[in-house]
Amino acid sequence: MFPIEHVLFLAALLFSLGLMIIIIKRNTIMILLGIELMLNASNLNLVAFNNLMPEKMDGQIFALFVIIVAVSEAAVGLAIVLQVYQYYQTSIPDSVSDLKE
Amino acid sequence: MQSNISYSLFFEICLLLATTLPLMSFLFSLAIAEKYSWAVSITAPFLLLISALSSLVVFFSVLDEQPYQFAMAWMVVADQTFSAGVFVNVLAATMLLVVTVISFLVHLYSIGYMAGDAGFRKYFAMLGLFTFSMIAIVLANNLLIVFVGWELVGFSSYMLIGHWKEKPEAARAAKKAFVLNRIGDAGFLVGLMILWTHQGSFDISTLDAINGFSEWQTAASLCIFCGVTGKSAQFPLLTWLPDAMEGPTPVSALIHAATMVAAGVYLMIRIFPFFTPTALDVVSIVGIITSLIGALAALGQYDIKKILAYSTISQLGLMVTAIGSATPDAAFIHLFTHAFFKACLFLAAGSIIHSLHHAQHQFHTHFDVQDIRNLGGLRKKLPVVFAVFLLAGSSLAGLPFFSGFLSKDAILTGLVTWAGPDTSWKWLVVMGAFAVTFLTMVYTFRMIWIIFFGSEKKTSGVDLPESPVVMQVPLLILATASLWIIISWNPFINTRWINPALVHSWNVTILSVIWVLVALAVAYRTRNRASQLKIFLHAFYLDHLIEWNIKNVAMKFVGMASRIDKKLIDPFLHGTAYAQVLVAHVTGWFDRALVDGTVNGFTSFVRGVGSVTRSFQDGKIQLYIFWSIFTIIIFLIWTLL
Amino acid sequence: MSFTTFMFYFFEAVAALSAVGLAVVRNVFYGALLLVICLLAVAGIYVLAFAEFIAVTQILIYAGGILVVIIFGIMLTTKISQKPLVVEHSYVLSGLLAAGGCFCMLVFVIAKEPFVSFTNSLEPPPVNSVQTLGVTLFSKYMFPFEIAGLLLLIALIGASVLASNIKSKKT
Amino acid sequence: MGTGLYEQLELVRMSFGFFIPELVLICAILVVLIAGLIKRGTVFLPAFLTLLTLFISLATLIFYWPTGQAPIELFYNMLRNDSFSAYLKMLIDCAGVFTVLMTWRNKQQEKLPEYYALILTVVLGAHVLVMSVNFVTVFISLELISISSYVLTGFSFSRSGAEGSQKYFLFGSVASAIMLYGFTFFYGLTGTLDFSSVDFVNALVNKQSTLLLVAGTMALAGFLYKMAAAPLHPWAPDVYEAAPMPIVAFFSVVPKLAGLGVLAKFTLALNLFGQSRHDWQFVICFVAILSLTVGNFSALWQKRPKRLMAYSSIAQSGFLLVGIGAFIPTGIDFMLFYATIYLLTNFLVFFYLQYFETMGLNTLESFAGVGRILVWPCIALLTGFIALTGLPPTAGFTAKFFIFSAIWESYQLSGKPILLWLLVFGLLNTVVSLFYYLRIPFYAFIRKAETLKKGNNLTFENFFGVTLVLLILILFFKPDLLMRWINKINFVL
Amino acid sequence: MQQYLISLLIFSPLAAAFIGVLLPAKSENSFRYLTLAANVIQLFVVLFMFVAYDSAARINFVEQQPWITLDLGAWGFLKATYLVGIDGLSFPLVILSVFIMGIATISSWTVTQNVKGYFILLLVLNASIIGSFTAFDFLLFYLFFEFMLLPMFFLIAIWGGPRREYASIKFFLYTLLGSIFILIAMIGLYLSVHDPVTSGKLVHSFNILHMTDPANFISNSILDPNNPWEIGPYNGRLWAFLLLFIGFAIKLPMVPLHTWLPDAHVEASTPISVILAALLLKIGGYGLARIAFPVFPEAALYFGWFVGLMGLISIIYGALNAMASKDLKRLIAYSSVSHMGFVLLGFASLTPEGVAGAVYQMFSHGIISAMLFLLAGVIYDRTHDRMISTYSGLSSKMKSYTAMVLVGFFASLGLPGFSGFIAEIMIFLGAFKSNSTTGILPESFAVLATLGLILGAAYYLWTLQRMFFGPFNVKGHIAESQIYDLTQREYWMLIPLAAATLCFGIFPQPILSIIDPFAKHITEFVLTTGRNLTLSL
Repeated sequence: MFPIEHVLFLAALLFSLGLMIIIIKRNTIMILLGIELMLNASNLNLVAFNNLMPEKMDGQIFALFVIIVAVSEAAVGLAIVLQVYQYYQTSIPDSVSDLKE
Repeated sequence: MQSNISYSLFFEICLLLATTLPLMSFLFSLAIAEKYSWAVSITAPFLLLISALSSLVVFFSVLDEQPYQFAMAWMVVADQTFSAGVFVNVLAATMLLVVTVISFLVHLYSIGYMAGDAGFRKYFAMLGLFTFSMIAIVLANNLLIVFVGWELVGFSSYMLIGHWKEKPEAARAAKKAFVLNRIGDAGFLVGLMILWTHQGSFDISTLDAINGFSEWQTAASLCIFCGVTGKSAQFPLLTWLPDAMEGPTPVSALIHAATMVAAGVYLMIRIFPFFTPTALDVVSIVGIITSLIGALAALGQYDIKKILAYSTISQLGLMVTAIGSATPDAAFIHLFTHAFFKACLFLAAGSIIHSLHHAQHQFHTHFDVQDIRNLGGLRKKLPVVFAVFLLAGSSLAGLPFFSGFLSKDAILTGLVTWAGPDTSWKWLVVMGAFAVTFLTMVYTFRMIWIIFFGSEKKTSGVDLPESPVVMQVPLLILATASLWIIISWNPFINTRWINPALVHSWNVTILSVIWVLVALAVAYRTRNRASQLKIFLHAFYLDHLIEWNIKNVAMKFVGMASRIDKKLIDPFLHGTAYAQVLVAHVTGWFDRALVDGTVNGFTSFVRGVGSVTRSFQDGKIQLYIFWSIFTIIIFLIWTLL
Repeated sequence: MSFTTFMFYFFEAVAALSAVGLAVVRNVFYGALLLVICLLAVAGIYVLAFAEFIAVTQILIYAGGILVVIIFGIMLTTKISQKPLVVEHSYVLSGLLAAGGCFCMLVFVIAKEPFVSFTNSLEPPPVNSVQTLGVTLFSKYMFPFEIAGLLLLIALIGASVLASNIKSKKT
Repeated sequence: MGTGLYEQLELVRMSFGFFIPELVLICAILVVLIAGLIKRGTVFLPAFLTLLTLFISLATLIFYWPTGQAPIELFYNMLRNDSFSAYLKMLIDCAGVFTVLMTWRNKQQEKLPEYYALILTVVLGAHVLVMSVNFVTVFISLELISISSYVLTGFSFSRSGAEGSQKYFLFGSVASAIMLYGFTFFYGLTGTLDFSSVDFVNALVNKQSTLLLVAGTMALAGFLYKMAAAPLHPWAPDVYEAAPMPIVAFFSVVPKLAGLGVLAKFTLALNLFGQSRHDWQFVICFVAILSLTVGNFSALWQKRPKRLMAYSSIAQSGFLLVGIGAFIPTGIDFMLFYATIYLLTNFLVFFYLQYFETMGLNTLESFAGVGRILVWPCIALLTGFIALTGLPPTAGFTAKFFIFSAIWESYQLSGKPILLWLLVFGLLNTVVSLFYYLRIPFYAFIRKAETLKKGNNLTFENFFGVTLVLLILILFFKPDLLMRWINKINFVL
Repeated sequence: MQQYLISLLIFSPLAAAFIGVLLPAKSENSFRYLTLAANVIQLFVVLFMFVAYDSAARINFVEQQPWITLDLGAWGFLKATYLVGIDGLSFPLVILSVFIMGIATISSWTVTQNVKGYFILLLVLNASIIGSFTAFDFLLFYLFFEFMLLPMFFLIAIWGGPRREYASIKFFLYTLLGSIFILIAMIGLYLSVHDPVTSGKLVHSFNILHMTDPANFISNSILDPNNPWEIGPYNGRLWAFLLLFIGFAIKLPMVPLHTWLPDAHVEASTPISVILAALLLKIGGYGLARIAFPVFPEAALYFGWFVGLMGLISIIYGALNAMASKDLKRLIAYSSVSHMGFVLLGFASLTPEGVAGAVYQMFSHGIISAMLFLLAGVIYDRTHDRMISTYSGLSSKMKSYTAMVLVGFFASLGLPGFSGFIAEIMIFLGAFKSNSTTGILPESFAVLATLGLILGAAYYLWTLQRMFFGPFNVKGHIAESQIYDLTQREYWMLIPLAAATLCFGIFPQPILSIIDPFAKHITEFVLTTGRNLTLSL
C-alpha cells in the first residue's frame, strides 16, 4: 500500500492549481476547468480516506455524489456562460463587469 | 421672622416705605404708557421724597438704639436657609439717609436736566431700580443679598451709562463698566463661596464674631475686597469710572460719585471686623495707589466730568486707605461728606453743561461744552452755579470750615496713629495721603479758576440762561451740606453727632490746615500752567494696558477656542478623516463624484473606510474570489502561527 | 518497488504534471485535453485505491460527459478562425500567492497529521466493493440519492431555461 | 450487510412520516412544471399552485411540530427534524410566500412555471439544509439551493442578469468546492460523515489537530458564502443588482437562514462541547465583525437601492452570526428572534422598493421628494429602515437588544475579549448603518420634490406594508408573543 | 386617579397626534389648535400635579403597569414595566417641558409648509420628552429617549435652514452614538440586576430603582460591585459609568462632544431650536442624575473630578466660542454649552447645594434659552439674517424687542433677580464646598468657573453693543421696512418666559422645595453607598 499522505498531497496540489487557474485564466471555460480540478481534489481525498475504513463505503459514495453535482454544475454553468457570451460576445470574465460600484 | 419689640410699627412702615418706594417708582415708570410719561416727573421724585423722609425717621429711630433686625427665609436648600432680611444699625441708617436724600435730589434735578429726553421713563425707572438695589446693599443682613444688590446696581449703572444708546461711546463705556465690575464681582463670589464653606452663613452679624484670623478668612476678605475694587473703582479696575461719564450727569452724580461707588467702601466698613490685619495691609496699599493715580490723573484732565471722576477715584482711594489703616469710622465720615459735596459738584457741572447745551442749541454754535479749555469767566453769567461750585469745591479741597476738611482730618489722624512712632512702610502710605490732599487742592483750584475766572472763551458770544429752579434747589441744598455743620458743631473737631468718638489730634489738624493753605498757594501760583504730562491725561495708561490685554490675550483665547472648535474637534472626534481621504486619493480609489457635499468629519471618515471596503467590489469576479480566499488564507496562517 | 507502487507514482506524476500544464497552458483546447489526461490519471489512482466504480464513473462522466460539454462550450464561445483560443493570464501574482499559500499550508498541516485506520482488524474488508456500494447507496444513502435526482432535474430545467432564452433572443 | 436490508428500508419508509412538508414541495415542483407545460403562458396557475404548496407546507409544519426534546432522526440520520429546524423552515416558507406575493405584484416576470419551480426548489433545498446533519446531505442540499439560485439570478433575462448569474455561479462553485474539500478532511479525521454522531465528536476530541482548524474554516467558507457573510460576500451586491426584485428579497432571506441553520449546528459540533482546542467562537465573532464592518461601510457609498440592500444583508448576516457567536443556548433563541424580525423588515422594505421600482425609481437620488407625495408608502419604508437600523419603537430594536444581551452574557461567562470587541463593533456599526438606511427616507422626505403622480393609497402594497409595520411595532411592545414560542425551541445537535 | 396623571400627560399629545393623522391635510388650522389643545390639557394636568405634589414622598404619581415579561430560559425572566413617576428631579423638568412645548406651539403658528406633518411630529416629540422625564424603567426611558430622535431629525431636516441636511444628520449621528453607549450600559445593567421582590426564578429587572441598590446585583455579574473583574484599567462598573456619562454628555452637550449643537441650532427653525435647547439638552443632565450617578455611586465618586473638570472646560470653552461667534444663534448655542457646563459642575460636586443648583440650572436654562432662541428667531423672521455684524442700533427701531433682549441676555448672564442667578450661585457654593465635605472637586474648579460669568457678561454685552446700541444701521439688502417691533404673537411667547425667569429668580422656593429633597437624598445616597462600595472592593 502506498502512503495515504501522497494522495492527499496530490489532492492538495490539484486543489491549489484549480484555485490558481480560477484566479489567473482570462477565460470562463478555463475557470470551469479549474473548478472541476478542485472538485477532483476532493474526490481524491474521499477515495483515499475511504481506505481508512474500507468496510463502509461512505467516502466513495460521497465521491459519487460529488460527481453528480459536478455534472449539474457544469451543465448550468455552461448554459450561463453561453448566455453571457450571447450578450457580451466574450468569455473573458473581466470584460463582463457592468455590475460594479 | 425675628423682629425687635422695641421698634414700633411706625418705624417698620417707614423702613418698608424707604425701601420699597424706589421700587414702586421703578415699576410705575416702566408700566406707564408712553404718552403719560410726564407723570413720571411727578411721581418719581415724590416717591423718593417720601422715601427720604421715611429714612430720616428710620435714622433717628435707630440712633443710639440696638440695631433693628428682620429676616425671612428666601430659599432653603439642604436644611440651610438663605435668608433675606435687613440689619439696620446706625451706620446702615446713615447710609440709607444719604442714599435716599441724594437720590431724591438727583431725581428732582433730573426733571429739569432730562426734560424732553426720549428715554425719560426708562431713565427714571432705572434711577428707581438703582436706588432700590442700593438700599438693598445698605440694609441687607447678609452678604448674599448684598451681592444681589451689588449686581443690580451694576445693571442699573449699565443701563444709565448707556442711556444715550445711540452714542457708540456710551454703549462702549456701559459695557466696560459692567464687565470690569463683573471681574470684581467674580472675586466677591469666590469670597461668598469661601464663607459658605467655612462659615456656613452669610449673615453680617455673625461675620463680626469670627476672628480666628485663619488663612481662609484672609482669603475671603481679600476676595470681598476684590469685589470692592470693581465697584469702588480701585486699582486696577478703576478705568471704567472715567468712561462712565458718558452717562447723563445726574447719574454720574448719584451713582458714580455719591452712592454706588461708595458702596464698596460702605460694605467694608460694615463688615470691617471680618477683615484680617494682612488683608487690611493690602487694602491700604491698594487704596493709596488708587488715590494717587486718581489725583495725578485729575491734574491732567480737561474734561470737567473726567476731572471730577478722577477726583472721585482719588477720594475713594483715600477712604479705602482709611479702612486699611483700621479707621473705618473716619472712612465713613469721608464717605458721608464726599457724597454730598461730590454730588453737588457733579450736579453743578451738569448745570453748566445743561446751560451751555441750551445756549448752543439757541445760538447754533458748536464746541465741546465739557472741555474746560473752552470755558472761562462764567462766574458772571452763572452766579448761582459758581457759588455752589465754590462751596463744594472748597469742601473737596479740604479747606477749613468745610465738611471735607473735617473728614480728611479724621482720615489723616487715623493714618498717623496707625503708622505709629516707628518708621515703616506705613509712613509711605501716610505721605501718600498727604500728597493726595495736596494734589486735591491743586486740581480743584485749577478747575474752578479756569471755568469761572479769567476771560470768557467760546462762551463769550452766547447768552447763558441759569438752570431752572428744580435744578437749582438740589444744588443749593447740597452746597449747604458741604459746610462743616453737617457733621460737627465744631469746625475743627469731629463732635459725636453722627459717629462715635474718633481720635482727635490737634497736631494733625494744625498740620493739615497749614498743608492745605500751602497747597492753595501753590495752586494759585500754577493756576494757568496746565499739566502737559500725557501720562496724567491717560491715567498712567492703565486703560490702554487693559485694552491691549483684552485685544491681544483674551481675544487670542477666543479666536483659539473658535479655531479649535472648527478645525480640531470636529474632524478629530470623527477620526482621521482627512488622512483617509488622502489615502483614497493616492490609491485612486476615491470617487470624487460621490463626495456630495456631506463629506465632513464622521461622514468622510466613515466613507473613507467604506471606500476601502468597497473598492474590492470592482466587478471582477476573479478578484472577488481571490480576495475571499486570500482573506481566509491570511486568517488561517495568522491563527496557525 | 512493486508494480502497484510504480503505477501509483506514475499516475501521481501524470496527474500532477498535467494539472501544472493546465495552469500554464494558454490554449483552451490543450487545457481541456490536459484536464482529460489529469482526470484519467486520477481514475487510475482510484483503481489502485480499490474504488473501481468511482474510477469508471469518473472516466464515463468526466471524460465522456463533462468534457464533451465543455468542448462544445469552447466552440460556441470562441471564434475559431481568429486566435481567441489563446487565453491570457492576469493577476498572476495574486493567483500564485493564493495557490502557493494554500498549497504550502495544506502540505504543512497534512504532513503533520497521522491518518490512522478506523477499521477493526477483525472485520475483513469487503470482497465486492461494488455490491457494498450499491446496497449502501440504495439504503443508507437513498435520501441523498433521490435529492441528487431532483438536482439533476433542476439543473436540466435551469440549463434549458437559460439556453432557450438564447434562442428566443436570436429569433 | 444484506441481512438488515429490509429493516433499513423500513426505516427509510418510516422517515417519510416526518418529511411531509418536503414531500409536498417535491411534488409541487413537478406539478408546477407540468402545469406550466400544459397551460403555456398562464400567470395565475403556477403562482396559485406555489402559494398553495407553501401554505400546505406551513400547515403541515405546524401540524407536525416536533415537540419532543430529542430530535427525530430521518433517513439513517441523514436529517434531523427538531424544533429549531422546524422554526427555520417556517420562516423559509413564509419568505417563499412573500416572494410569491412580490412576484405577483411584479407583473413583468417571464417563464413563470420554471421560475416558481426553481423557487420551490430553493425552499426545498433550504428545508433539507437546515435539517442536515450529514456532510452528504449538506453538500447536496446546498448545491440544490445554489444551482437553482444561479438560474434564478438570470431570470431577468437581460445583459446584467446573465452577468449576475455568471458571477454567482463562478463564486458559488468555488466556494462549494472549498467547502467540500474541507468536508473531506473531516471525513478523513473521523471516519464518519455524520457530524452529529458520537463518533465524530469523539474522534475529533482525540485528534485536535491543526488540520481541524484548516478544514473547519474551509467548511465554514461554504456556509458563509450561502449567508453572504464576509469574507465570502463579494458576489452579493452584483447578484442582487442583477436579479429581479422578488428574487433579491428571496435571496437575502432564504439561503441566509438556511446557511445560518446549518452553520449553527456545525459550529456546535466543531466546538466539541467546549473541548475544542481551537477557538471557534473567536472565528465566528471575527467573521461577524468583518461582515458588519464590510457590509455597513460599503453600503454608505451605494447609489442604488438594491445594492444598498445587498450590503445591508451582508451586515445583517453579521448580526445573525453574533447570535451564534455567543455560544450559549439563549443566543440561538435570540438569533431566531432576530431572524424573524429580519424576515419581516426585509420583506417590508423590498416590497416597497419594488413598488417604487415599478415607478421608475432606480437610484437613491430618484427618491427625492417622494415622501411628500406618496406619504404612506414612504412612512412604511421608513419604519422598515428604522427596524433594520434597530431603533425603538420597532422590533428591530428588540432583536438587536437581545442579540447584544446574548453577547454580554456570553462575555460575562467566558471573559473573552473578542466578545467585548464584538459588542462594541456591533453597536458602533449600528450608528454607521443609520447613515445609509436613512438615505432613502432622507431623499424621500427632505429633498425637494420633482413632478410625480399622486399614488393610490389603497394598493396591495399598502395593505401588506401596514400589516408588516404593525407586526414590527407589536413585536416591539410585546416581544413575548414571539419569544414564548421561540423559548420552546430546543436547540441540540 | 392620581396615578394616571402622568399617563395623561404622555398620552394626550399622542392621542392628539393620532387624531391629527386622521384629519385631512388641508385643514391647516385644525392642526395648530389640536396641538394647542393638547398643550392646554397638559398645562392643566401639571397645575393639578403642582397642587397635589407631596414633597415628602420620594416619588409621586407612580404608575406601574406590566409591560414585557419575557422568559429567557436559563437566564430567568426579563421584566420591563411601564413605570412612571415624578420626583424632585423630574418635576421641574416636566413643568418646564409642558410650558416650553406650549410656547413652541405658539411659535410654530407661522409654519406653512406641510403643516400636518409638522404638528404631528411636534406632538410625538412632546410625548417622548415627557416620557423620558418621567420613566423609572430603563427600557421605557430608552424607548422615549430614542424615540425623540426621529421627530427631531425630521423637524430639523425638513423645516430647517439652508444647511439643514448636514446639521440634521450630524445631530442624529451624534445622539445616536450617545444612545448606543447608553444601550451598552443598559444591557449590562439589566443582565446584572434582579428584581428583589419576586422569589423563585431569577427576574432581570429594568427598574432604575432596583438598579440603584447594590444588593440587587447578581453576584459575579460584570456589574456586580463585589466582582473584581477588570477590563483594562477599570472594572466593569467604572466602564459602565463612563459609557453612560459619555452617552448623556453628548446630549448635554459637553465639550468636546458638543459640535452638533451649534450646527443643529443654527439650522433648525426657531421653535425647534427652542425645544432643542430648552428640553433636549436637559435629558443629558437628567440622565446623569437619574441613572449614572445613583446606579454607579462609587464610579461617580471616582470620576467626579473628571466630570467636574469637563464641566469647567465646557463653561469656559463654550463662553470663549460664544464670544467668537458671528451668528446670533450660534452665540446662543455656545452659551448653552457654557451653561450646561454648570450643570455638570453642580452634579459632580455631590453637595446638596450643587445638585439642587444643577437641577435648578436645567430648569432655568430651559426658560432662558427658550427665550433667547425665540428672540433670535424674531430678528431672523424679519430679515432672514442672523449675522451680528449686519445690525447696529436696533434699539431705536425695536424698543420692545430690545427690552426683551436685555431681559434675556441679563437673565442668561446670571443677573440676580433672574432664575439663572439662583442656579449659578448654588452651583458655585456647592462646587466650592465640595472639597471640604465630599472631597471630589478642588476649590479651584469653582474659582475658575467664575471666569464663565465674566466671559458671559462680555459676550452678551458686546453683542448688545454691536447689535442694539449706536446709530441705527443695517447692512446689505435689508430694507428698513423689514425692521419692525414685536408682534402680538411674539409678545405672547416672550412675556410668559420673561415673567417666568423673573418669577423663579425672585421666588425660587416653590421649585427649590421640590428639588431639595431629591438633592439631599441623592447626595447622601451616592456618598454613603459609593464610599461603602469603594471600601468593600
